[in-house]
Amino acid sequence: MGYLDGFLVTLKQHRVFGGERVTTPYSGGRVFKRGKKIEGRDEKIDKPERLHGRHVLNRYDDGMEKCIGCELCAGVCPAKCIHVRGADNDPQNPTSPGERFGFVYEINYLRCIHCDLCVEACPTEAITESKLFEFSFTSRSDAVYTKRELLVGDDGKPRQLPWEDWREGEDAHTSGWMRATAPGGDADFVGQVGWSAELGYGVRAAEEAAD
Amino acid sequence: MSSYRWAAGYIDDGDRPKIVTSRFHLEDSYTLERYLATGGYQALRHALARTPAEVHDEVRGATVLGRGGAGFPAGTKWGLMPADKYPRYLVVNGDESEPGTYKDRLLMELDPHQLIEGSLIAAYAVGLAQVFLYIRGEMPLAHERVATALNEAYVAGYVGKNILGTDFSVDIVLHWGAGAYVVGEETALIESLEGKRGEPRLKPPYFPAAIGLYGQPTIVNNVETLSNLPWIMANGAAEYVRIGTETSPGTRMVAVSGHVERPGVFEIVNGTTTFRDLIYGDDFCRGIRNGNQLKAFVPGGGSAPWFTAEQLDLPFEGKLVGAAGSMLGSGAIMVMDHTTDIPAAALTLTRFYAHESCGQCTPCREGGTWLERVLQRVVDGRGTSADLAQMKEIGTSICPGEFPHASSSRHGLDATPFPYKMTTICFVGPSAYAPVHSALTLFPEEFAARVRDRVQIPVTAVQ
Amino acid sequence: MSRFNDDNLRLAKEIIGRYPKARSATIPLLHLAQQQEGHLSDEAMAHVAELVGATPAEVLGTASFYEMFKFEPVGRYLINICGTMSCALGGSDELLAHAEKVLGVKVGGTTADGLFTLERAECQAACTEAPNMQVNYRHCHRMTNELFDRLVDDLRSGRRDGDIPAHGTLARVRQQIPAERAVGPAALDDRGAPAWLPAKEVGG
Amino acid sequence: MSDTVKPTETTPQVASDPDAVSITVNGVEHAARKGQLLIDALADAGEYVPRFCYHERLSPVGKCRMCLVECDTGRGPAITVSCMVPVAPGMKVDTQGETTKRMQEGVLELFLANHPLDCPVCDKGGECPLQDQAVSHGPGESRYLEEKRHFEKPIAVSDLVYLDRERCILCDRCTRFADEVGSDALIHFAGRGNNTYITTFPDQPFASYFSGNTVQICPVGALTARPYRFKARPWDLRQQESTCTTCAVGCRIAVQSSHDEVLRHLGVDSDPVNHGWLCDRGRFNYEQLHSADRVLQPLVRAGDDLLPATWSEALAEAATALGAAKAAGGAGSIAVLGGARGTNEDAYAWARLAHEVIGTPNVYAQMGDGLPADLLVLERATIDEAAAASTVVLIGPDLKEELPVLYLRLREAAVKGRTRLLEFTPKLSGLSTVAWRSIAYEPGTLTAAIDTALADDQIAAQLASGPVVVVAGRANLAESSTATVQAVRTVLAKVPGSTVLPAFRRGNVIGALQVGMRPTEGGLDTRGVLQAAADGGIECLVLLGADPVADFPDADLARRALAGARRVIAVDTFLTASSAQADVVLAACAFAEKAGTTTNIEGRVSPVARQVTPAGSTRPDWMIAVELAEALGGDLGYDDVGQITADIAENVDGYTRVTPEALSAAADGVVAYAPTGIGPVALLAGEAPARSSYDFRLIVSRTLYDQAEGTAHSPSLAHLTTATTVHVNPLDLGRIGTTDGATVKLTSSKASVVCTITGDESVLRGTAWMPFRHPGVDPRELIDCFAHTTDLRIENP
Repeated sequence: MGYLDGFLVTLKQHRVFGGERVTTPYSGGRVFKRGKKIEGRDEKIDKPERLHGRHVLNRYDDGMEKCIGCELCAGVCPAKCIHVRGADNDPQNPTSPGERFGFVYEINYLRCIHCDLCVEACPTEAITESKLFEFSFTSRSDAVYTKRELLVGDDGKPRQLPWEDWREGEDAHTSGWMRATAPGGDADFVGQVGWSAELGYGVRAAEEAAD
Repeated sequence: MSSYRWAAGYIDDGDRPKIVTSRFHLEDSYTLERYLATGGYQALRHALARTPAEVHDEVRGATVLGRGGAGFPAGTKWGLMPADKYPRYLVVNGDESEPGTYKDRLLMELDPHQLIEGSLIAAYAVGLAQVFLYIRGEMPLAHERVATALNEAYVAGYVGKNILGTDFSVDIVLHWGAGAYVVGEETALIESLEGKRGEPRLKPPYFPAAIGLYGQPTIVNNVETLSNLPWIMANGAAEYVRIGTETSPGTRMVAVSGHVERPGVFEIVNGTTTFRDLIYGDDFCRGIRNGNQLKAFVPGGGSAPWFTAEQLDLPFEGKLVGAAGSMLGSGAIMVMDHTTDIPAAALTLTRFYAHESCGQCTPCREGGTWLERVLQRVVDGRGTSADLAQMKEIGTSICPGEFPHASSSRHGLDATPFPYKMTTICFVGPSAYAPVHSALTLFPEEFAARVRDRVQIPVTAVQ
Repeated sequence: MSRFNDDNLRLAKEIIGRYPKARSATIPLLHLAQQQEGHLSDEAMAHVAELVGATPAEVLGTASFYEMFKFEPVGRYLINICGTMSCALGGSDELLAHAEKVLGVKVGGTTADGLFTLERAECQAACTEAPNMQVNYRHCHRMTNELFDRLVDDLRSGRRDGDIPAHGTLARVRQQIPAERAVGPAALDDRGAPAWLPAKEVGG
Repeated sequence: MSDTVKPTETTPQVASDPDAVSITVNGVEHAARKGQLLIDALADAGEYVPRFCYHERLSPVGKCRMCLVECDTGRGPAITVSCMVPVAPGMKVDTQGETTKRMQEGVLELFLANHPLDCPVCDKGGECPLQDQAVSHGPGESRYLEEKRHFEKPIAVSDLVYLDRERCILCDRCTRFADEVGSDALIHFAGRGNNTYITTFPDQPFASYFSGNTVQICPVGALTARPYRFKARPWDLRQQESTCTTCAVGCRIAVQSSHDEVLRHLGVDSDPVNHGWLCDRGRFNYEQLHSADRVLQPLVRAGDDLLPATWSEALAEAATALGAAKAAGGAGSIAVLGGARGTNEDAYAWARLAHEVIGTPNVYAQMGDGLPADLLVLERATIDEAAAASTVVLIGPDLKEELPVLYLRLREAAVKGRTRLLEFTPKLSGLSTVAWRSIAYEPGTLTAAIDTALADDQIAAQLASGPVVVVAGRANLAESSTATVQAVRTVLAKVPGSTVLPAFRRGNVIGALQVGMRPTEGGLDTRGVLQAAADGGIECLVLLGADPVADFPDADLARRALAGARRVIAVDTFLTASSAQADVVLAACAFAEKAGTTTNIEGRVSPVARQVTPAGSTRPDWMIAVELAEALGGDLGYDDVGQITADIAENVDGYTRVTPEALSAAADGVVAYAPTGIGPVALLAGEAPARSSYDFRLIVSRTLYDQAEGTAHSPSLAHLTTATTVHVNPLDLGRIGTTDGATVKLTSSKASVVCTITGDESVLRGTAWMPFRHPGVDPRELIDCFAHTTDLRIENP
């Protein structure tokens, strides 16, 4: 199929040309009427349970950072939007358990495709995705989230940036993440979904495998 | 000397030929005076009157099987040295540590001159420039007796420069070990003697006879092997092969320990005495203690796969025992009666070999300890049936393929003959697995019960 | 005082002189150092290394391979109770439990008075005399709880000083090679067959 | 017997090759080489056998048991350690069979039993043989439920290497390296069985010049390099092969960088040169690239200050200075010193600039601390030839300190018994213990010592027994360099047919000299230039990465020269003692920031790669030469470095084979023939005076970790330099009436300094040794570069 042929398919699907649109316009939960926002109806619609939003870097209960700076997330990232540098923990005042911690951690959201491979690659469940994707920015430097923006606060809640539209209770849904391999690495559970536990939000039971 | 019984463990009753223990009954057997009075150093004179080659032929003719465990004929071993490469060394292996074995200590404590004379005969026969007598460190009495004997022998002119006025000159240097079972392996012994960690060398490609101590041709002989030589020189190889069987001539020393009425060390005729004689015979151990039943016995030192009552009538002969699925090793029998807790008994041996692993090759270092830990868990009543399978898996990582075991009509098993294949450099790794394999194969029900009931029984069980 | 004293240094040099390569004397020299101090200090190992021409790390590597070398001070009497099969079948576990109770220390521990260190050992080549134990490597056969108690009493009161020297001293008799009788070490570059071998017989 | 009919020979053709051994690998016949180890023969046959302890450059030990295969030598299949067994005719090897696979899986599971599996935080993760082979040959999962071994970690076994005993698989590679190759058996196994671990002796760290190699050969992450620790992961490193220019051995290295920052050097196994080994200085001095002290842009003097300038300003300033100098004193009043730091291309462009555009004959690449260039025209030996010669005559410095990897090669040759070393040294060297004969001489008596030695029957017989290679270098900076030349000439006269391996030390000094950084007719060498400058005869002194104030053996003369030169232009990476005094500083690129070629001691030309963007606005030396020529109204005609490489091949005597094509085709570089146009140096007139019995004869030589700019600006190495003390034989301490560690006064004909004294058995009685360019007292104050030797009086202050 040539380049133009592909474009033709898209056009044919459009209402104007008699097709059925395959996507719905998304408004971020706000309800509009003729281009104007209706007051009092400013709420987000429910998102799928497995939606991948913007990332957070988690901490352990004692406040230690989970990130060990291993760069596996950066290595697996298909969009090459993650930059990590490790460093030696100060034994007297460690940032994370063990010898190594994530000294630099940056995600460029102009590139991120929210594929969640970083989350799957993470050996310590340090990086997870929240449900938040109502965020936009007007400068490139805002789009590059550093450790300062990504790391959750001492309460385990994500930091809310001015251009992010967080709603009541949404910050509690940062821990629910899943991956295709069981967290324990048990080969018997390969292919079955497992849920992690972090910051006291509880563990969900492993989902049954489809077959 | 109150803590020592001077002839501890040695039992001599019955009318058996004595080759190496002929002086054990004498209170002062270890003195030069007594040795000379009982024909000592006459064999050396005989030897010096002949050419070295004739002496070598005599020893070769006697087919003295090595008494260290492998059973390789000493005369043949000597002949493996490359021609024209000098100096050559003799290392006397007195690092006896195999569980159950205990004969070299007696030979060194009770008749050190016999060993010295044997070493001199070997040195003369093959042109050895120096003899190192390596004695296990944990045997200070043996060390004192041998040192005294050597000092006497030097002064009397039997050792050192121009022995007995001939141009035969050789030094015997006494060397101590410091506690490591694996050093009993001949290449590890050489490493240790070089002042290094006693880690066995890989053979092939090189055997010590070709490249040994300091890279020179080296003979490593066991204490008992060498102690036979004076008798052979004095009485002739023909006389020697008249004792015992064709394949296993002479006598050998056997220690029988464990649950028998009268444990002890015996010099037996090679190849003819059966295990039943040894365990039940009046001249030997006189049966199981308290009239109990025999459950199992280890026929040849801790490394050997176990036998049960079914194998009692086998003679103490290397080839036959090998075919039956075990080995004679260094001449030690350990007897377990029916009260013995088999998993716990196996653990005592596996723990030994895990502890004594030198650590250089992976299967032994990791596998031995892993076996010990799993077995410990099973013995402690915390094991699962997966653990039993796991132990066999670890075993096949150390010894791929079939592992030898005895036949068992109870379990409908035929014997798997010796030897085994192994992924390790020396026999310590497989030895850690041998007791586990024997116990699991011959007594699976005890492990099943242990895993099922999760109970703990003391190793000695009923006294 | 960790390096060899003058007497022992002389002895050490004599021992080294018996071997074709000095490094072979490592273990005997370490025993000598342990005899002097009761255990091996870093300084002693460094001195041995100097004498045998190895690096201290090599001497440490050798020393730590062998069980008899102790790197920390141990009691005057090192009690080793054998736990391998024959002795275990003969009741060594019970003996060990008794010893722990009597001495008031666990395996590996040293009594507060510095007299006894208790260890569990592997086969001591006295399998027919089970259960067997050693005090400073002197065998004690067919031990019972009563015999053990008596032995400990004897050791405490010094009644056994005659036959059981303090830890470190192995044999009280040393080999002495009279100078006029000594052949000397067979040097490695001495490539000829020994004098008594007829030339044509080489090859053995 | 006559009635026996022999069947026709059907042996395959390979049998006709006397060195071929036919083996069967998984049913397929393969011709292996005689004496080859089975593991290598299998690799040649395309069957990679997993291994951990086996390393081609170390003796096999067969400890890890990973390379077990089933091999049938006619007595049925037997388990065979493929790294220990040489191939034998008719071997039938099975690397794919059930037993082999079972063994590999079993051994790997056992390896992983106690391994912490902390790959995400391990520097080796991603390039780890244990990881790789666990995937390719392992069982896939571990069933080890027991508690793993625990050790304290990480342990700094040296200043540069960390040890993690939990990850260690006890393969014996690092310990074997330390013992067999590096000669410092300072790390060793301790403990036994399951408690075996690697250790150093308490308070005696693995302070080897070669400790970094153990990190590279460790098959797991047990040994990691402190400078690289947690800096990057293997998958985000880019790498190029290059050649180290820290010294003149020219080790092949892989330069690795991430995010435009050089983070690691690895040794590349170049058979003729370094066998994969590197010294720690070459391995870790990449840190200088990112030093905050780098000169990142041109500087121009304004009064007492050097102020940043644009390139056009600085070049114009430099051109003006050169023009004014030429106008004032003619081209002969301009001198260009240096060039050993850069590439051949840099040196060639500068040589052309100096000789053709400026027109001066006063050009020299050495700082008076090397040997006269006429050594280069002697019949040359390669490193391989030296390491295979029956005798190597060492006349020169302690190679362990100056050319560490050459030291490794010669040590190996000596230890393996291939080569006998006949060493003449003023002080015990790293090779003295393995030398066949180590002859110590007092400075000033070298030729006499050689005469005496060569008269010895045994030595004469040894020299006559086969090829002889003379390794010649500068043993003593406090002695005239012509003493060495005279010594070499003596040996060559007495042992005809011997060849010379010049042990010059500075990075590309041989390349610079060969491509033209040397005086033309009537030109001055460095000493001559400095003397002329001190006398006011130099209008403009150009320092091309040269630092005479810190490097020239006679400190006083160098100082006076810099003060006396009317204008000074420096091309440098750092503000050194000399370039800080310049009027114009042109900011130069460092190693790994520029491409080109370099020439090592044997004349081997190999490429240097540009791996990262030059720091700041720095430029390569050759580009600066081109632009300066342009500013002076000339045109060298180069737009890129490749043109210069081609130009060198075309125009430089001896470099005809060294074309860009030949270089890209040869993995190990191309050996350039020596130039012929260098005339013999004149020997210093007269004899060295006898030493009075009250005096000590001074020896000054380099150590590996001195205060060279590259070392001093690499934080991991900088602190390894020790303060200067004067070393005398312990027996001489009493004669002086002092004790070890006390302060003494040293007086020579030039100056008097106060210094701490150390008793050192490697120093001969009657001589005193001081390290060159160490912090504290500067021994160069004592040296008179016009004298044969330097004598000292040592007394209590």
